[in-house]
Amino acid sequence: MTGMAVPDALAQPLSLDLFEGPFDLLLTLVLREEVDLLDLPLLEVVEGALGAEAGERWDSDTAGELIVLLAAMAELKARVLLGEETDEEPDPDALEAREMLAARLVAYAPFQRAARWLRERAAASAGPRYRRVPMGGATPRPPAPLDPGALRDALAALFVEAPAPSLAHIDRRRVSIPDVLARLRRALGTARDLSFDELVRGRDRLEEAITLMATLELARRGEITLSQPQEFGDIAITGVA
Amino acid sequence: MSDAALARAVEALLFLSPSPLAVVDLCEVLQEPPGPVQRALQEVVARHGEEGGLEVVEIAGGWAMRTRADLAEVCDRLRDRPEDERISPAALETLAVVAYLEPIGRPEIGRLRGVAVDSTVNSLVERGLIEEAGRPQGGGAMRYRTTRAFQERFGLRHAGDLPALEDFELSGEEAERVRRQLLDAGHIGAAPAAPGEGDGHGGE
Amino acid sequence: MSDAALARAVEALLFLSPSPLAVVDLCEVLQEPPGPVQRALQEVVARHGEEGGLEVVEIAGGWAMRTRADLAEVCDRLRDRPEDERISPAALETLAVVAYLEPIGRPEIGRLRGVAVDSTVNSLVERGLIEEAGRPQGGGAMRYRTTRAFQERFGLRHAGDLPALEDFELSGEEAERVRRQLLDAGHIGAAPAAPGEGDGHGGE
Repeated sequence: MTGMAVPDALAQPLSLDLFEGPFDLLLTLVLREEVDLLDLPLLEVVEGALGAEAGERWDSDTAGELIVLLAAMAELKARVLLGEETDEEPDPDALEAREMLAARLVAYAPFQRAARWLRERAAASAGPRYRRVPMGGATPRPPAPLDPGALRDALAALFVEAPAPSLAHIDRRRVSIPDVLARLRRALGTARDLSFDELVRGRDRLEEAITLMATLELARRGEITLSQPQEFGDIAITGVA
Repeated sequence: MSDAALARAVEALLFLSPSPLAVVDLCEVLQEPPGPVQRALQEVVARHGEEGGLEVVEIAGGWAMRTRADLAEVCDRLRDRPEDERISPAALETLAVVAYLEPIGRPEIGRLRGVAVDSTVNSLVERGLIEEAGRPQGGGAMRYRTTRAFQERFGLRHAGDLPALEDFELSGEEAERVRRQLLDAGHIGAAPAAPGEGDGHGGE
Repeated sequence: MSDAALARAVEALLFLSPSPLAVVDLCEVLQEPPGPVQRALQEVVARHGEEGGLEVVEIAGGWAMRTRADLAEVCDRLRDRPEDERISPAALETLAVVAYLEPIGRPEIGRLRGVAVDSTVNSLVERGLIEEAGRPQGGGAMRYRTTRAFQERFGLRHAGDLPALEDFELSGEEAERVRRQLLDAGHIGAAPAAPGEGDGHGGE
């Protein structure tokens, strides 16, 4: 393992009762080098996350996705313990669900890190004390009159069918893997050799990450070969004719 | 008003005001343009250096005079201070989501966090760290934003005084590892390194 | 504590205290004998000379930090600034629910608004815009109604003098019950509010 910087916050001891939500749990698990998913006490994970002691109710989609994943892990674990062969092809639906879970995790991770930043800020800002002595001035002037129409509008807004929650402002920042795959294939259609650095020049880090995923996926499918002569150097992408 | 006179007045106003004063508030009360008021603020900041017990800082959308952090203990002996309630990790993550995406409604927060956030949002409202910010036009779920108390508690100079969210994104390697771990979790050995597969970049 | 450290602490304490602090009080909080505390006081007095906007003086049996007398005018301008009397989205929405459906209890307001309303209701009561209206017969949660001050603020002639809810379309779980209530109170017309049919006699 080289070049994989594990953030400090993730280097804390693993304690299963600390998890506050599915992403917290998963991110911590999958970003820790030393935790092999096979070694996890799965029952404890599920209990800690969904049991009576859990801090927040998970939303049903996420809980479903996660339980499917954990179930697959449990089955695998059983097979390994029984010494069975485990090299059959996974169910494509399960793989797709995991892709989506991975995308959500990657999208959520920044907020989890931002929360840690906030915690540090709170600690650093805890010392100063404010005076806050009320000033007690002159009798305030009567406040400006308000428009009664605002009352009608406020009530009306309560009884409008709410639109489905939109994550448009988040999706804007999300990059779709199929789009990136298509872009990669288009690029390979015009040149047989590509530079990864060239491919992601001017793109943000999320896009860079997804492009890397897409590149690896194409390599796995045998559509391209990759070489990286220098550690951390540019990756040469070569289309397989 | 001369610069020196303005600095004296600014010092007095910051002392009196129970909440931070924005530059526009100071300009209004002092009946002076922003330029001289800014200069006066800088002079008052400089006057209260580390050798004193007070400091003048930009916080929560304005300027405030407050005691220096290292004197917290002696200050609390004078004036009992309710212990700052601990903010749970769940509440902190919800705060982070609201701070970066405000105004934002519960359904969106919940979808993003993967949990039902009703009780967490309620408790943050009760604690004054977030507040209602109106419903979207045409109706829909109430949206929330962070408050001045939030900015004060976390030492932010104004709304949005946060590091760029991009700075917190997973690196390409980490993102790939998340995906890999999840994909591989249920089928070890299903995708061993095919010939030519270059995961060298991922550090695996 | 060194003399310099003591002076810093004394400055912070005088700043925080809303009333003068006697030397014995300072000694107790600082856990120092009177001699050093007196010296620290003198240093803080000297630090706040005429070139600054604050002064440290002995009055009414104690020591106090206050603004200098010649700055009274500008200080009064800060004090007399009109309070921010804006109505938040949360307050407006709660007022609307109470005004159209009064008398109404917190649980029902909360159900209609889909958010916790305790702090909003409390603050509206404090501001005199709503008031308690007794509990329903047979017990139950305290109910609220709008006040005279509310009518004045919105320029209404009497309780129930509210804009008619023309073209008012209701959807959602509570719709039928709320519609009946609004109908009984005369805020909507008898015909179910199909577009263009609201006769809006409610406001009369």
